[in-house]
Amino acid sequence: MNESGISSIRLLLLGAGPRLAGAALVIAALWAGFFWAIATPGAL
Amino acid sequence: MFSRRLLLGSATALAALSLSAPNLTQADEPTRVVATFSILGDMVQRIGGEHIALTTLVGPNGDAHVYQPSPADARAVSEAQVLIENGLEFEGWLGRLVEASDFSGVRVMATDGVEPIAFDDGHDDHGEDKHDDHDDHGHDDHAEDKHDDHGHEGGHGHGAHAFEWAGLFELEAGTYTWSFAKVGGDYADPAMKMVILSADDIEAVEETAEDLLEADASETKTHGDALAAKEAAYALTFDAAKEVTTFTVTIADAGKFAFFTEHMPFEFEANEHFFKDASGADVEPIAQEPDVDHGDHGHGGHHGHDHGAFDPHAWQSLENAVIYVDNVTEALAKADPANAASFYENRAAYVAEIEALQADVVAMVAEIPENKRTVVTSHDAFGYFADSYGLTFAAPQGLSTESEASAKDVAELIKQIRKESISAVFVETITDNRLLEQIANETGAAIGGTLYSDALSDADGPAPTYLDMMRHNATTISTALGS
Amino acid sequence: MTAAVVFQDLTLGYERLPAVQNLQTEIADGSLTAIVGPNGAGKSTLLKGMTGALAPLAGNVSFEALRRDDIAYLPQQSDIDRSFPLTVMDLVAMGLWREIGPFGRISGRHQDRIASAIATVGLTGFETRPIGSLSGGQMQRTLFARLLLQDARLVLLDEPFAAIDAKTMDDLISVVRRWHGEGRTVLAVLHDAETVSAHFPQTLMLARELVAHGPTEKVLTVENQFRARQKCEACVGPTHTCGRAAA
Amino acid sequence: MWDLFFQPFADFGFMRRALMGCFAISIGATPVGVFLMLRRMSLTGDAMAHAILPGAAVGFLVSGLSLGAMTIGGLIAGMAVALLSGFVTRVTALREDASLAAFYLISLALGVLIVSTRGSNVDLMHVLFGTVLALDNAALILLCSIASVSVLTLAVLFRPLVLECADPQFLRSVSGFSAVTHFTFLTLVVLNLVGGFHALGTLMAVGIMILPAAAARFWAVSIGGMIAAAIAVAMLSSLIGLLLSYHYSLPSGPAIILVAGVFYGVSLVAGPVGGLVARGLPRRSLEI
Repeated sequence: MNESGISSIRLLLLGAGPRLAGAALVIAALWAGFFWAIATPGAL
Repeated sequence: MFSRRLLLGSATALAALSLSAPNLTQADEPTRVVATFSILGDMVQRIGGEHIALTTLVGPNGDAHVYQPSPADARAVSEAQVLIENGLEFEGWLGRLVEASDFSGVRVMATDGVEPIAFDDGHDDHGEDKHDDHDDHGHDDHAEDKHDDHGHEGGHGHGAHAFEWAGLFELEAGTYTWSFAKVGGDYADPAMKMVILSADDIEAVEETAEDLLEADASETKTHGDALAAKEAAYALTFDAAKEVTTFTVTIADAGKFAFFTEHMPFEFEANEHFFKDASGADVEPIAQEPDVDHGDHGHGGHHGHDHGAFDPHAWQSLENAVIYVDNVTEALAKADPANAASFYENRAAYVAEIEALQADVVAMVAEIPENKRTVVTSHDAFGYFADSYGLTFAAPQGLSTESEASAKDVAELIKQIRKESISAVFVETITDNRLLEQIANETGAAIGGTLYSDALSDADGPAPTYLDMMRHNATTISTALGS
Repeated sequence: MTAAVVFQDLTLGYERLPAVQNLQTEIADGSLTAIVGPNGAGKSTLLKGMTGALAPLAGNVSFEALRRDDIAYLPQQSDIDRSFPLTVMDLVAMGLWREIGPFGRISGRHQDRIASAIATVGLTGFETRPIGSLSGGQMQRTLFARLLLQDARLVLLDEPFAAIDAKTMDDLISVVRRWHGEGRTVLAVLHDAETVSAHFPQTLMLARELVAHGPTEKVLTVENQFRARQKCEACVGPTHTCGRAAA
Repeated sequence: MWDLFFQPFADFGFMRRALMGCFAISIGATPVGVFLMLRRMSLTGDAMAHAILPGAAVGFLVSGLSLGAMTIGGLIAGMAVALLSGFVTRVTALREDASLAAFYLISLALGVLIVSTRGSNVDLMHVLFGTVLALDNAALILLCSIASVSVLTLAVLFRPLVLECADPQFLRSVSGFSAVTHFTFLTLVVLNLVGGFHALGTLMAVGIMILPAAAARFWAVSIGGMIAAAIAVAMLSSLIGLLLSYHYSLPSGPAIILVAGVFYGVSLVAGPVGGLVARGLPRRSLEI
């Protein structure tokens, strides 16, 4: 098997700091989406 | 499976017959009756009063669409003398329950004689069609029409005839087989009379046939005997030891023949058509009486009339309630002739209440401005209500609570609410109202109240009886939309 | 010479059926010991008992001045999920657990040590290969690289040379000898008598109970092997479960 | 283009909520699904889904269609089954799948019994089939919170979790994290299934957990890449499924899961990592 596919993200080698930072980014995006979703519709 | 409606026809006719000769078994103890769900149960209780012991399978606030019977239900059904169901495929689970419980009583479909609303998929079209239709007729006329129709087609009319069914067949010379099969382990009746006459149409020989059937003289025939077209009544007795009792019909000369039977031949159909020629091919009547409105019965076998094609929520119209009540009354009178008078008294009182409420509801709806008569609910349960009172109903969910809404349905409903400036939507007791609450949220419409569609409330609720329920629904709708 | 491991009347087993009975002996600190015995003699069970994965039914095993992470254990290959999407480097890097734990980062210094461990077992150039694509020999080299990084005082190897090619075996034996040279205590379950005699100064022969323990040339005798086979058959019953001799 | 893809979300709040609810599940549940798959525990998700059902049902009986009661009930039932089966596995020779099966069946039967004795006729399976079109603020907050907790926990426990899956013996030999990791992971499974049933119903929630993970197997070689691919597949399935439901009047839950199923099928055939097409191509030798 060669190195095809999505180039490997070496999560295992990352320390907790970068992992948490990544998680924080994802969570921030998620909650941003949440506020977008519950906002009263702009275009009617 | 044969048509339940036809079975019912025979039951009502027999009820009428037994009234004229009330010398059948008299029971001291109350008749055991099972009704499938709370609304029906309430009606049955009103008619039966203290003379019946009623079991209601799906109780208050229960959803009969998706009900799962318990062994206790099976026992209630197996002990029941009368089983009253709504029909129109409302109780999809009932067939299995009846089979599993060895039910041997009379199965009555309360919607027999109701003009069912065909279910077409867009709820919008559905609602609007009804609306137009309604405007053409006007409220009261419409109600009258229906009631009269019922008088002809339903139970009353049959009592006048000594036969329950007549069929005209075009036959070649030869032998034919007329069979009576056990359905659910028993013959629908132990015996019946039959007359075969050569005739061009049924009406020409109807009187002759009635005279023959009513006369005491008859030839007794048993399994395997031959029958011929002649001026005589046959008393056919069915062989309890056999699954199927057959008679040979011998036709000497080709022509048209009218067969008059004391009971519906369909109710003796297990898997096979009741009348076959020598080669075993089904022979269908070219005309029959009553001219049952199942055209497909004669042509395409006995399945698939009301398999989900009709809206089952027929009780949502008070006009239909009268039909329900009549069917129930006749069934009870047949099962317990000794108390028939009491049942008919109860019926009269109840129908008077229903008619009074009908007038109230019509008046309440009339107060709602014309352009506000759209009612949004959780599931499509109010087709008959809409039909009767000139309202349009819309719902994200289909006829059964089991269906799942699509984003398109929801979006269209929201568009409709916005376009028509609908101010209130209504939740239902038995369904999951989260979707409707979201729709209200999104459109700014208020929750106008809780409607009772498929089940009554318990005793402390606002709709413990059928009449309370109808009044509650009408009041809720007119209050929310009338302002 | 102090003892690294002391077995005191140790009985190990599964579901009350003892696989190792009343083992009473000591493993000297810094020794290189082979554990031999017929199949079913309880060799792997003994290693599991030493890692703590299996609680003793009776007696105990004690380590002189050793903590849990001073012990490195190489299980039989079947215990690892080879289909798991890990690279050689991922797996080797986990040998640093004692230093990085669940949360620590892998520093440049760590990277160098990973690279050197991979080089020691001759897998340079294979760092990003998924472990699922490795041959048996390559997999065993990878695991040895991880053991190297674990830097353990006591190394337990369960059949480390089973089903691998001769070249790999030679390379890995030199790793084992290097550990021995560094003063670590090494215990290896083996079944090949030649390997044992050639490279392991000490031997512990097991047949559910201790048969013999001491210098390899005194333990690995025909007589002992016969005794071991007899003991094993006597207690297990059906001969086919332990029919093969230790050599 | 705009009309096809964006108009529904611009016009309708329920579409935006549905999309975000599905995205939250994609972000929270899918990585858990990847680990379930890698641990060969894909069917565990299904078993756990059944295990939480009675708890949620009891919650429903106690306080109706209440988000809180059903969530807490589901969590309790799911955790009880997870812990008991894990405990039994660790102290006896019974394998995890067998003990899990035993406990979830007991849990299911107990739930049905409780429901029956309470005499409610409302069909519970039906009630428990949430619909993604009906997410209110509370439900959406719950879903986003579960996803957040899930992502954070995975970030913290990533390394031990990988080892617990790939080489549990090694993890046990180097640290005491094994048991903690295992039970934390099971908690995440339960938590995400409980969240999922509000939006998709219990069984559909298993679908969005497992199908994208199975598809991702054919796209990535590393665990990180696999998680990223799985989340991408799950989010795309949610988006496409919702749009199909909007434009073609299909029920939304099944549409989303079926789109994920199509992704799985396509990946199976065309995925670059071990897909059928990739397998058919000649490979260069990789032996030394």
